[in-house]
Amino acid sequence: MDAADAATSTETEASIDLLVVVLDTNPSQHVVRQNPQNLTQILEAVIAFGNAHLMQKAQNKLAVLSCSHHATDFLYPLPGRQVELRQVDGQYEVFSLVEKTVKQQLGSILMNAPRLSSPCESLLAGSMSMALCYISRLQRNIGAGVKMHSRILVITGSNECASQYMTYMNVFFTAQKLNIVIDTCALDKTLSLLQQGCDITNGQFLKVTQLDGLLQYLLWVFLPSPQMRHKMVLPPPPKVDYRASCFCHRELIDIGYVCSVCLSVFCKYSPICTTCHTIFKMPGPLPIRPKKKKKPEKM
Amino acid sequence: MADDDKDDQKEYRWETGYEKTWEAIKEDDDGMLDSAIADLIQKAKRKRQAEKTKQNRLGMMRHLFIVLDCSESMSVPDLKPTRLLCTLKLLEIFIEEFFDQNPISQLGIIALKAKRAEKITELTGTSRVHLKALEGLANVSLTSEPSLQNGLDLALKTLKVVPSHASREIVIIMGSLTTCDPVDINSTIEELQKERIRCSVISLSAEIHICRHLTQQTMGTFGAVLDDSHFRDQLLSQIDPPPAAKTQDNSLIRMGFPHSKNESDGKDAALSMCMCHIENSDEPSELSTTGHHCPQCNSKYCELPVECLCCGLTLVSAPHLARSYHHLFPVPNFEELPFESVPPEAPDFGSLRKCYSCIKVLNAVADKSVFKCGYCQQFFCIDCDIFIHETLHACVGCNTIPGVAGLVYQKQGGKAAPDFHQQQPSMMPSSSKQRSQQYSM
Amino acid sequence: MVNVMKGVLVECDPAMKQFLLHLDEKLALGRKFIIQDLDENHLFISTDIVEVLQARVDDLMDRISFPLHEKDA
Amino acid sequence: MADTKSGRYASSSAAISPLVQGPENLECKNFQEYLRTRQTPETLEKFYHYPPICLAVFRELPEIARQFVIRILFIDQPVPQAVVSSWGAQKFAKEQAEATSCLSALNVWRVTAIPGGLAAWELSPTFKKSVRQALMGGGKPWPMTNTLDKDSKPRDIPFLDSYAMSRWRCVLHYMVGTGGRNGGSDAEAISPDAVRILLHANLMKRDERGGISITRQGFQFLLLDTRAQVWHFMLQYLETCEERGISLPECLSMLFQLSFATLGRDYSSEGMSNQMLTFLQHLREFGLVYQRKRKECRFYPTRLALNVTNKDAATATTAADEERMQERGYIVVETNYRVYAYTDSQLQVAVLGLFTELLYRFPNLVVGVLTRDAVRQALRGGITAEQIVSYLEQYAHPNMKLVESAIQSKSCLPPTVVDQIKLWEMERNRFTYTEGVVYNQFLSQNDFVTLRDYAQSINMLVWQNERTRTMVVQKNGHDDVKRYWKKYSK
Repeated sequence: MDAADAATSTETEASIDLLVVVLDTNPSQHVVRQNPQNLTQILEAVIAFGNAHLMQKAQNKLAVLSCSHHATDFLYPLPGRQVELRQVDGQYEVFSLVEKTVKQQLGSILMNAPRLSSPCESLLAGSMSMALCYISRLQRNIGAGVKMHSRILVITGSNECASQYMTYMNVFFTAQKLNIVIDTCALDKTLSLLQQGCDITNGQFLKVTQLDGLLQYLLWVFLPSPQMRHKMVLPPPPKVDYRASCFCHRELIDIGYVCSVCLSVFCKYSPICTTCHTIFKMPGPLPIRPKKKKKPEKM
Repeated sequence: MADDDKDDQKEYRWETGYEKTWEAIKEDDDGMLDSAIADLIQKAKRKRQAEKTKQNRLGMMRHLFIVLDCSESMSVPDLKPTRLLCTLKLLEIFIEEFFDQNPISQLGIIALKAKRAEKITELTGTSRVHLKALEGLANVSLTSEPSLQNGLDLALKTLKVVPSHASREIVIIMGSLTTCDPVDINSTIEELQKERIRCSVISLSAEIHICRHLTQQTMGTFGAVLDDSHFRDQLLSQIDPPPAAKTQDNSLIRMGFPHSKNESDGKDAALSMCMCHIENSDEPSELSTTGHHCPQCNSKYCELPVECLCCGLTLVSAPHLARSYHHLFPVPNFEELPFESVPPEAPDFGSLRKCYSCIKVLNAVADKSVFKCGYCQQFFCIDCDIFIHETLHACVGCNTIPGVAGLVYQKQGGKAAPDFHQQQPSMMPSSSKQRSQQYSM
Repeated sequence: MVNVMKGVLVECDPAMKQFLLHLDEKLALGRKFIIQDLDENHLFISTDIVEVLQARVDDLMDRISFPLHEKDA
Repeated sequence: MADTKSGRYASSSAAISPLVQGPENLECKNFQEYLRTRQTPETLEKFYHYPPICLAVFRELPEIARQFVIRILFIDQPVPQAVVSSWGAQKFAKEQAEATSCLSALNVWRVTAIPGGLAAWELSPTFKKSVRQALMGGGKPWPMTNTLDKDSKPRDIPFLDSYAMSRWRCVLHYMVGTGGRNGGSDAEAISPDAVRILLHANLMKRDERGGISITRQGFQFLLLDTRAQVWHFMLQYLETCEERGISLPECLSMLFQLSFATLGRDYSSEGMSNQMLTFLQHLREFGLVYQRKRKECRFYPTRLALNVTNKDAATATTAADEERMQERGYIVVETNYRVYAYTDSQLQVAVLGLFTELLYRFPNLVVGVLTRDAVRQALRGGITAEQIVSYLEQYAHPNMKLVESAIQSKSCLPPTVVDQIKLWEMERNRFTYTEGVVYNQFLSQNDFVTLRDYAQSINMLVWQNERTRTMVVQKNGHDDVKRYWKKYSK
């Protein structure tokens, strides 16, 4: 019987899938500086992708954030502000609502954005943390007995900078705790930090070189919900390098020394921590001594 | 809770003034208590937060012994199904959480059976071992009395040799009201005090003077549980690293950062065994190409962190270290403000008031109080406030608005914790700024 | 040569089968109706009896089931 | 599981005299089944000219199938089957096969040959066109979306919900023949068209005295949850609409357009054909849309119309909405089989009366008890234990859900009661009858084995035993087997 079937239908079918797209709209991205048109192209792809997600199931949800050089804003949805619109063409009204809202909003943001003098990083980690807050709010509000699967898709052409390292890590671990999958679509170069994030939350990391196929890439790799990805053949997870790099020379190291107070990493033994200025007492454990002797001579 | 919040006050609950507890609870307009209770809970949460953010120098590398009472008294069914089973269940959670939060720490379990102490697991950094051991404990025979002293001595013996840069702790879970000790236990307590081993006691029955004394001498905490959920809180509160003992000497610890072979050279490495499964027969190690190789002796492990069995090098991955950073750099507390203080949006956008992070439309009824970050000047709803402090550990505003980022950690040095400087002159704003940049993978 | 008979295959638990056998030999339904006893939970019976049988089984059920609660409580 | 049950009844009753469960049980099809069973490829093709239908069909597809469609949606040449099958993980080949067959069955894609003689999949052009349109835009706007001036006094969602439920209830009231009694206003009466549909769906039937009375299916229908009721009802409507001279595709399209509409928004019926307008009026009567006046071209879709095909979507909406949608739970079931129903609605009492023995009646409370006889009565009526339990769960009083046991187990009913109801059902099915023919007294083992294997091969074999050389063959298989035997024995 219809009702009974629906009730017993697979939990994945019944659950809500929330997709939060974090779109890097920073003008100082490489792709954008090459050719400002690219941004619109990316935007088109993202909108189509978002709608494709909404098309999957009636109860699917979508949110889009823009991470620009000066601020992070929601492009969709905009609570309390309903864009009153009627269909102009054959597009399903909900989809055209998404399209209109996103475009309008982004337009107004770029209008009011301060001119950026010099290229500056986009604070992706922050935007992701905002996405997490949004997700956790929806999580709180859904009715009892309803399951909700959430994921974050980061689409960026800029490269991450070390100063956000801690925020990134906090975001990743939070996502991991809340079973939120982090997907990344890198438009420029491979991003080792986000790669780690994807690996930790077992999401997909994809580097797209030419923008023309972007929509297809998105649809193929990122559209399947994490719950069903194991049923599809998708690009294998990249080998992520979790080695730390020392603070003194920023080099990846195999063996290093960790400050017992602030956990900063050094490639050679030094009597004082350059980060927290703790003075270390000469270590007892033997294995270190020979190294410690050698080191000074080396440099 | 109440009683362990004000541990060191000399007066007992019944000596304190006559307090009208019921006045704390107000009915809301439709005569319901839920809302009132809800924000009591909220308050409690924020209170705990407030306490947390005071520490800034912690014993990150912990060596902790759980001393578990396995005497007759543990068979009492006041905790369901029995004290022991309930405890074991909670301990499972505890151990998982513990290693999740303190990846580079070690743990050991000691059981107090029939007047003598028995080491169930050695100090080690892998949760698997402990969990298996716990299963074993489930059907241990509970007889006669425990001996607190024997337990402490055994733990002490092991912890003595632990390198002094680590924080050394003992958590005792006592079911019994009595302890049967060979000699004067005070000597042991002095010993512990001398060694600066932090002892905390969770009593499943009632407050016991000797335990309270012990904890007070060794800067630990004492708690007597009301019910299982309270027990849970008590136990999990042991997960956050304790403030580092002032005199705990610091040092650099040598660690290995393994990387699976096939990253270095593109092609897959040859099949090989992993060391972690080699010794236990029930789940024998299977050949595989993946795995983490000790950079020193090149033996392979399938999971991190772990102490290399061959050369004794601690093997970790960068994220493991990162897991603990939020202990060192907690988000400064937000300031609680009335709803009206939130600046409304521009009128053409409906002049709404929104939570900065979750764009929830605030309304005067539901969100009477909002929360403002002192650095980015953004407003948050209470849920986000708690989420940010308890789970996310990063202020959304400070990380999305350029210029403010990173600043938090400096300011916090100066403002949030004024006592910070005398206590830790080294950690100058600049240093923490530069620190936050220094991280790079 | 092979012998062929039309009828109805009844599948049931051994207990019920015994009951059917009982009905059969007591001629409770007025006549014999079991064509062949196949195994401990299969019988082959004549088609036209099914209706009566069903009714009979139902009231057996009624007889062996006792009210779970007295209604005037 | 419900439909497997009905399936067994069907089979057994097909084989047997009318006494064992009659065939006429309520069978609800979901949209996909409906399309598969009721429609020919040609009609499907007709459907696919309407984006709304395509959207609905798409959402009905199995998950993997949806991915496949999306992947080839923007590819203009056919895709080799080998390639498509390489998309799915080997472990789930079975699911994948189902998805593929489903896509073919619904005529969403078809096999074509590509140069090199490989078999390839190609989306039905119309379907592809419509879906693309719905997704990316282009083409002409859907009907009923013409711009409207702002509604002077727009209707809010709570209003629409209550309106919808009241309209829908009076259909149900009519079915249990209580339409006149409570409320009694003309609002309670329902149109001849509606009655015709009820008759067609044989939820009701004309009895000897020319009066109209509810059928067994009718009662089963009442036990469904509102959404399922609406969907079933609409399906029946669609079947009658051809003879009413309304084009099926248009109706379907309109129905889905409503189901995708935004709750609380007003739409315009401008430029609709007359048939569509009549259709709209019917929808209005059943409470799927709200319209102030017949003539007014502004109307609001109600929650009944929303996501008409898919229950999950509804349950996934926030609890608050569900609360308003469903009438609040009013039934308390105790472990002593007592049922307390806090209601004064004739309808609910009537339904309750189907499977409980009513003891007392108070202005706002009915007390009944689940007795074996009552339940068996219901079971005889073709109502399944499943249905009874689910009904009780559906309308369980909120407080029932707070009981500790309820929090642990999924059901909020006392387990003993649930089990007992199931047992009562099971005890009725202690026999399974299969009409057939017995073959025995074979002369040689060979004869037996050959004949048996043959019967098996055409899977007509019901039972066999080597030792006694006895086998039972289904009735309709008898002739074949006989023929084979004749041939063989020569």
